[in-house]
Amino acid sequence: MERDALRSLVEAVLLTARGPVRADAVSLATDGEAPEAEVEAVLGELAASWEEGRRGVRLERAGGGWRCVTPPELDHPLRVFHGIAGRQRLSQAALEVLAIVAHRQPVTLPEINFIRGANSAAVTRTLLDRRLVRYAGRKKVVGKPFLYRTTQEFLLHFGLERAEDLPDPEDLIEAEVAADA
Amino acid sequence: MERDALRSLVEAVLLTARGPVRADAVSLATDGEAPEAEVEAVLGELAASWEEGRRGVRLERAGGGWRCVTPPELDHPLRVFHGIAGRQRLSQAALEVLAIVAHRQPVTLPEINFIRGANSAAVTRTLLDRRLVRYAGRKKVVGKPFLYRTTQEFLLHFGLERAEDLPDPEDLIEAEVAADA
Amino acid sequence: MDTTPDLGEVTALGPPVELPFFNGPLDLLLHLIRKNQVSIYDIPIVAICDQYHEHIRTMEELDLEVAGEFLWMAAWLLQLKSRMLLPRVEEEGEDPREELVERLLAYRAVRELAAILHDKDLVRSCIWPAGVVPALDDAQTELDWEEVDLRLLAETYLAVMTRFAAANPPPLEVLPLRYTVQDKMREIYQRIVDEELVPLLRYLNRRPDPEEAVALVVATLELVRLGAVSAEQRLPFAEIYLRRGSRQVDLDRFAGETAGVSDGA
Repeated sequence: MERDALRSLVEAVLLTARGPVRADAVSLATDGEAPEAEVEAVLGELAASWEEGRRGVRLERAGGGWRCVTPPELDHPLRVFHGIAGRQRLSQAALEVLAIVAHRQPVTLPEINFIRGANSAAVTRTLLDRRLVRYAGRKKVVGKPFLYRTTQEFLLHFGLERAEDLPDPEDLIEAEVAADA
Repeated sequence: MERDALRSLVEAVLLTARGPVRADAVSLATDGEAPEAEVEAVLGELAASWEEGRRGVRLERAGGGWRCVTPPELDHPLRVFHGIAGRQRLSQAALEVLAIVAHRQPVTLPEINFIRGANSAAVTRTLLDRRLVRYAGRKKVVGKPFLYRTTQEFLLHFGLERAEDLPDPEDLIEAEVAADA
Repeated sequence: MDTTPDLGEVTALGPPVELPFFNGPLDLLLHLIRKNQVSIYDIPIVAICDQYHEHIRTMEELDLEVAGEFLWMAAWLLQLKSRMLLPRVEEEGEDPREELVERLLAYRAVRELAAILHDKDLVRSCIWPAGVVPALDDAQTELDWEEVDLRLLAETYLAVMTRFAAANPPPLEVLPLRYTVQDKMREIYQRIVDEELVPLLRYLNRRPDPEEAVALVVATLELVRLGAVSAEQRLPFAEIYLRRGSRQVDLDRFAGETAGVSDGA
């Protein structure tokens, strides 16, 4: 295998891999065309060349292989960037709380916590801030917890007129399209 | 901000971002130290320099920003490395439904069925599963059928900036009419 | 056993017919138009209609399922054919084929676009997005809000409820006993006193409630143990006949005597 081709493959593997990359695994991916020692040499070269100049990623040895990491001095702007990109994003936890509120409204925080098996106070707060859920009075039980409902904004996003128009989740997954046809 | 520092930040952002990277978001991440135009310039430089020589990664515009992807010729060894056997191709029927949704969105299933002259329920379901189309509310007509739109995933998969970048089928007809006559 | 294949059946089917697959009636019509090299704007309806029906017939002969949409188009074509054969009454009237042409053109455009998507899909399926994990500790999977649709919401809800059900299995329901052994001992003993000979299995078969049947069997065994009842079976699986045993038993004393039995049961 040509050295150039191998270098580009190693680079692609490093950038798409989730864990440490081992030379033997890359060698296997070339059907053995590139022996392990050669892959190891290319990995060393790449590590050295990425170290020169100011690059956005570096190679480090970890877990018996190599992996890409970002240099520590970029931590702050990267954090800000991912925060900005995250503004239009919803965490898995937030989506779960939203799904519970949507399908069981009105519902209290203790009920949400019970169903999720995890404290959901902070996440619910985020959804309140993003105006996807709202307060809807208090439940007449001990402690009088707040009740939550989805908002107008929530309906707008899903193109619904009323919360009651939310389809039954089972129906939607099982027979949505068939019923539509 | 120094150009070198900005370049390494842009590189790090591109390699760690989950979706397409927009210059304005990177500019915000530098607290405005690097104006959007400068970020855009650096992105252009990077795209050009990665295009030279055989690199394992390229920059492309898609889904309203830039993102890093591997060149197609590395698909086979990458699949071997990541242990992914094969890919499911989209069927002719799926491509037709996708074409209709992309061109006429938001569109309902009865409309898709009419244009194709064939029941498209199962195919639409597959596209929903593959997250190439999504629900976008319901149409305010009898039966309140669901509306469908293409997703960000659709844009990224087909390497489009916007759905409108696909050729207009009406133009395709015009071309044919000319050829037919 | 003779395993010679039945050749007669195979030849009866005749040679296999190569039948292309069509994505619906419009797809088939476009194929016929291309095959006949006719203009989409001037379709010879009579010929195309006949070929279309011929195709449907072949599908049926091959036992292929002919979807309703193919039959619907077949009916439409027949109707167009008869209108084309009739002398034109309406002068300068509209061409009966107009709607069909429009639909064929629209569908053909869709197919063109689908072909473009197909070529793109071929190449684009071969690229991988870079995904270096940033060294930020709180980086977690997040979803693009724009992409969150009703389906994802429903899927998430069902996943949460499934997880909840797995973590909180429903408690075993313990139903109150509806039949007591004492009552059943009294019932069956009284029956034996009244009828002298009681067929146990037949008696049990008239009790559809398994709980009651179990109580009856336990009651019978208890009566046999006390010597109040004797049981007799001539053959395995044959009827079991109950009659009075050697000991006289006071029905009213059962409550006390069987206290130990129900404790142990």
